[in-house]
Amino acid sequence: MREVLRVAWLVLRKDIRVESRSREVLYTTTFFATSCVLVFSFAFVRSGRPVEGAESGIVWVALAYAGQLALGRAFERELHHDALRGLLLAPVERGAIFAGKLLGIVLLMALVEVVVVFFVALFFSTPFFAHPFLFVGLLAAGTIGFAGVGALFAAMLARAQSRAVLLPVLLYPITVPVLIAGVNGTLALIQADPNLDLARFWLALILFFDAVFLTLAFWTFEPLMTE
Amino acid sequence: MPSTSPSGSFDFERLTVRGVSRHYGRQRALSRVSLVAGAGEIIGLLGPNGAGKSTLLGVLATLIAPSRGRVLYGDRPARELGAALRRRLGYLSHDLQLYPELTAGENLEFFARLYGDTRPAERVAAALLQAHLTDRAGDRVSGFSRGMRQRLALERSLLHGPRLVLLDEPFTGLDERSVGDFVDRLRGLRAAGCIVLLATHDLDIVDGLLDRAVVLRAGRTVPLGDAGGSLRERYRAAVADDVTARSLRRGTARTPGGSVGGRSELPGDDWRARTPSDA
Amino acid sequence: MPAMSLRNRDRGGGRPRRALPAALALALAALLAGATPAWAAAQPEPVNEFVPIDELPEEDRLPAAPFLITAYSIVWILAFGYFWLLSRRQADVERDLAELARRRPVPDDDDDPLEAA
Amino acid sequence: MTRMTGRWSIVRLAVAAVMFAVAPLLIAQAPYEATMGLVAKIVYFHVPVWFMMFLAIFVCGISSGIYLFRERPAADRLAVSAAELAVLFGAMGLTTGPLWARVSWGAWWVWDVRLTLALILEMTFVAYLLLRKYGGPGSDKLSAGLALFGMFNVPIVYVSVNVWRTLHPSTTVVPTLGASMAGPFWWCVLAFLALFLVMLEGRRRLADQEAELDRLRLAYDEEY
Repeated sequence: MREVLRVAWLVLRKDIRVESRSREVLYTTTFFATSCVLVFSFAFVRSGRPVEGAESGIVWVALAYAGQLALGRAFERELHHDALRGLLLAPVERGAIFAGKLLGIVLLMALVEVVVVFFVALFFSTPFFAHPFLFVGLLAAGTIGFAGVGALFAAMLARAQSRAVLLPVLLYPITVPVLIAGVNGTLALIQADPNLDLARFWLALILFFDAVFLTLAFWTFEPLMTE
Repeated sequence: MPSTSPSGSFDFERLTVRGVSRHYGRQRALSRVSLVAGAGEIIGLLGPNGAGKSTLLGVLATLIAPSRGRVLYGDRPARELGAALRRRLGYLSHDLQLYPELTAGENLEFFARLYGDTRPAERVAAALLQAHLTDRAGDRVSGFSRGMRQRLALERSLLHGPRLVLLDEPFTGLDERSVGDFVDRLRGLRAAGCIVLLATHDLDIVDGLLDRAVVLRAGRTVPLGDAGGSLRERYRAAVADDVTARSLRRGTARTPGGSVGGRSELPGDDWRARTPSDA
Repeated sequence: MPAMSLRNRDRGGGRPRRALPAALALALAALLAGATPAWAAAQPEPVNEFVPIDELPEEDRLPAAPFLITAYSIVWILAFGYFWLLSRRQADVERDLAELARRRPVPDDDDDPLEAA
Repeated sequence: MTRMTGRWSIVRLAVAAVMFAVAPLLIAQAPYEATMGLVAKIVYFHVPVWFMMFLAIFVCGISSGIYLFRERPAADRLAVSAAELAVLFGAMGLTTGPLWARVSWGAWWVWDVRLTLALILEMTFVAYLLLRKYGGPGSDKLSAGLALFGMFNVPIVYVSVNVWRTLHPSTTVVPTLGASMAGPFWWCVLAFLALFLVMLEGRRRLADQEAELDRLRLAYDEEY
């Protein structure tokens, strides 16, 4: 197990260093997410007031689209100079490589989320931080779940044709529970009289989703990546 | 070189490839390729683009599973060995597998640690020296010429002292001096007892270097005559023979109504393929 | 070689018989697809002394029969369509197999000694 | 394609056909469900179709898992057949569902938990077929991975949609059917099961033949 953590940390550190050098995916994804927020606010604001509860939907949908973009771009780069096969050649547990890549994407999406939540809070003056722990917990669990399934599909699609269009086609039907739980959990937090029990239930559901699909992804990464 | 690897638990002296075929859907990438390579040998894989050289190297590097046939490392298949085998494999792919955003030193350090070396400084320095890139250690690979990247990528694939070294078109983009260094480096590997497989177009460069050569055409091995003359001449002769042999065989089979082996052709005559339910 | 050709003739003869199940399926399906709605329509008009359909206002309640018939026929059309699709693809594959066999003798690959373990 | 399987599939086909012929007769005599009236009769087709869809998803998921971890091509062929049937029966469910909803709740689509679950699963397995068709070489393994994920997703989606919104009478509608209704209902379920098995077997044999065709073509290429 220590070996898996060591390798995962190594891959994560490499991804952070590579990303910090070019910051290409970070800037493009953050800008894309902000433009999503703008577009949605035009759609959901009527006579100055946002439609009741639209804010949580906007946050999560902007997050999902930005995540999908980041996933596609991150693996595109690995494919470009065949680096992914270089990693698969290493004499290590291949699931550890998956874990390292996943953590890199979760970190990236976390940065994007900070910006998205800031803008939504600004535009709609929503009390996101009335219950900060639950809210951050929902976001974190949702991101890990979404990025977990997304990273596996993106890695797997790396060698398939028309992968850019296939990623969302595969990703959204599977991650529907995360989006439902995320949106409704956040809604329960920011509505007039926040319903904490409901929010906790949704958080528990996302954590269950994470547990199931991360183990499944960790387990199937090896057979899916061998041609 | 190979014996000094950190935890060289598994090692092998011989690589055996028996009847390996690989198909992608209906295209056939490799068809019944067989070869044997022993320690201290440099074997050339010659052939036009798309002949299956890269696929064969991919199969030997355990990245691609053969559809049929077996590959034995020593006397054990890759499936049994897993990570221990990968520790003894070095693969220089056509796309070099380097991170342009990282510096030369960082690239080597990452892969050294990935292969299990917790204090890679000394090993990285030696590799940089070998690649004549010691002064460029801190520069990003994105600023490097093709030749410099090629040298760096070769050292990266040899960092962990592999037994089997697979090189895919290593000479592309190298200037005269780098080619000379590269050939010396390969001779050093041979002396150290490595098994080297080299896929290339540059017949003249490898003419004196190869112990043996295998010609691949459309996924099939073609016998290379060992009559005198340069490698290029023998290669051209082998390809010419193959072209005639295939058209002969293809010719008899296709003539409409022509008999196969002298018998009149009945519909489905002596078709022995079995139905799927019995297969 | 006679035994071989006998078997081929048998297979050659076999082709129309293999198409039979597909044809049979189509005929039966067509019969039933037609029969069910016609039969359902002939039903006596349901006398409705039960509790009227809940909370729906009176004028909004739709006669149920056409929906029932459409639902049944949709299921049948989809099933029938899939059978038809299957038999068409089956015919294509069989045609290719026969054509491939006719064009040239092909070695039986299964006796390849180095068969993967 | 030997004669033996030919006859066996005819027998099964006849059974399915007979069961379907009898189904409407039984349905007609069943008393009207108190609150829904005649439209409830759709349930005799609408619900068995769900059962077959879930069965197909289950078969596809398990055989995909076997293909991934045991690398048996025969399992993959079964998975493809099951996936196509999952999409087919899903389509049946998603067309009869709204018909029932239109009459009983006045709207073509209601966010009822099973309709929504069926919609999501239908999208998952349409994605499976899309990936297999457009993914290029190697996409068979990828779609097997997706099918495995799709199968594990069923309970989670069900719970999340259920808590999110449910209009449908609770899932116990099936057991509350009166004894006189249960008879024809289970008859229809068996009829659909027979239909499902015939289709699965037919599609699987087709997949076997296509694999045989590929093998012959490759053998030909290798020879010449």
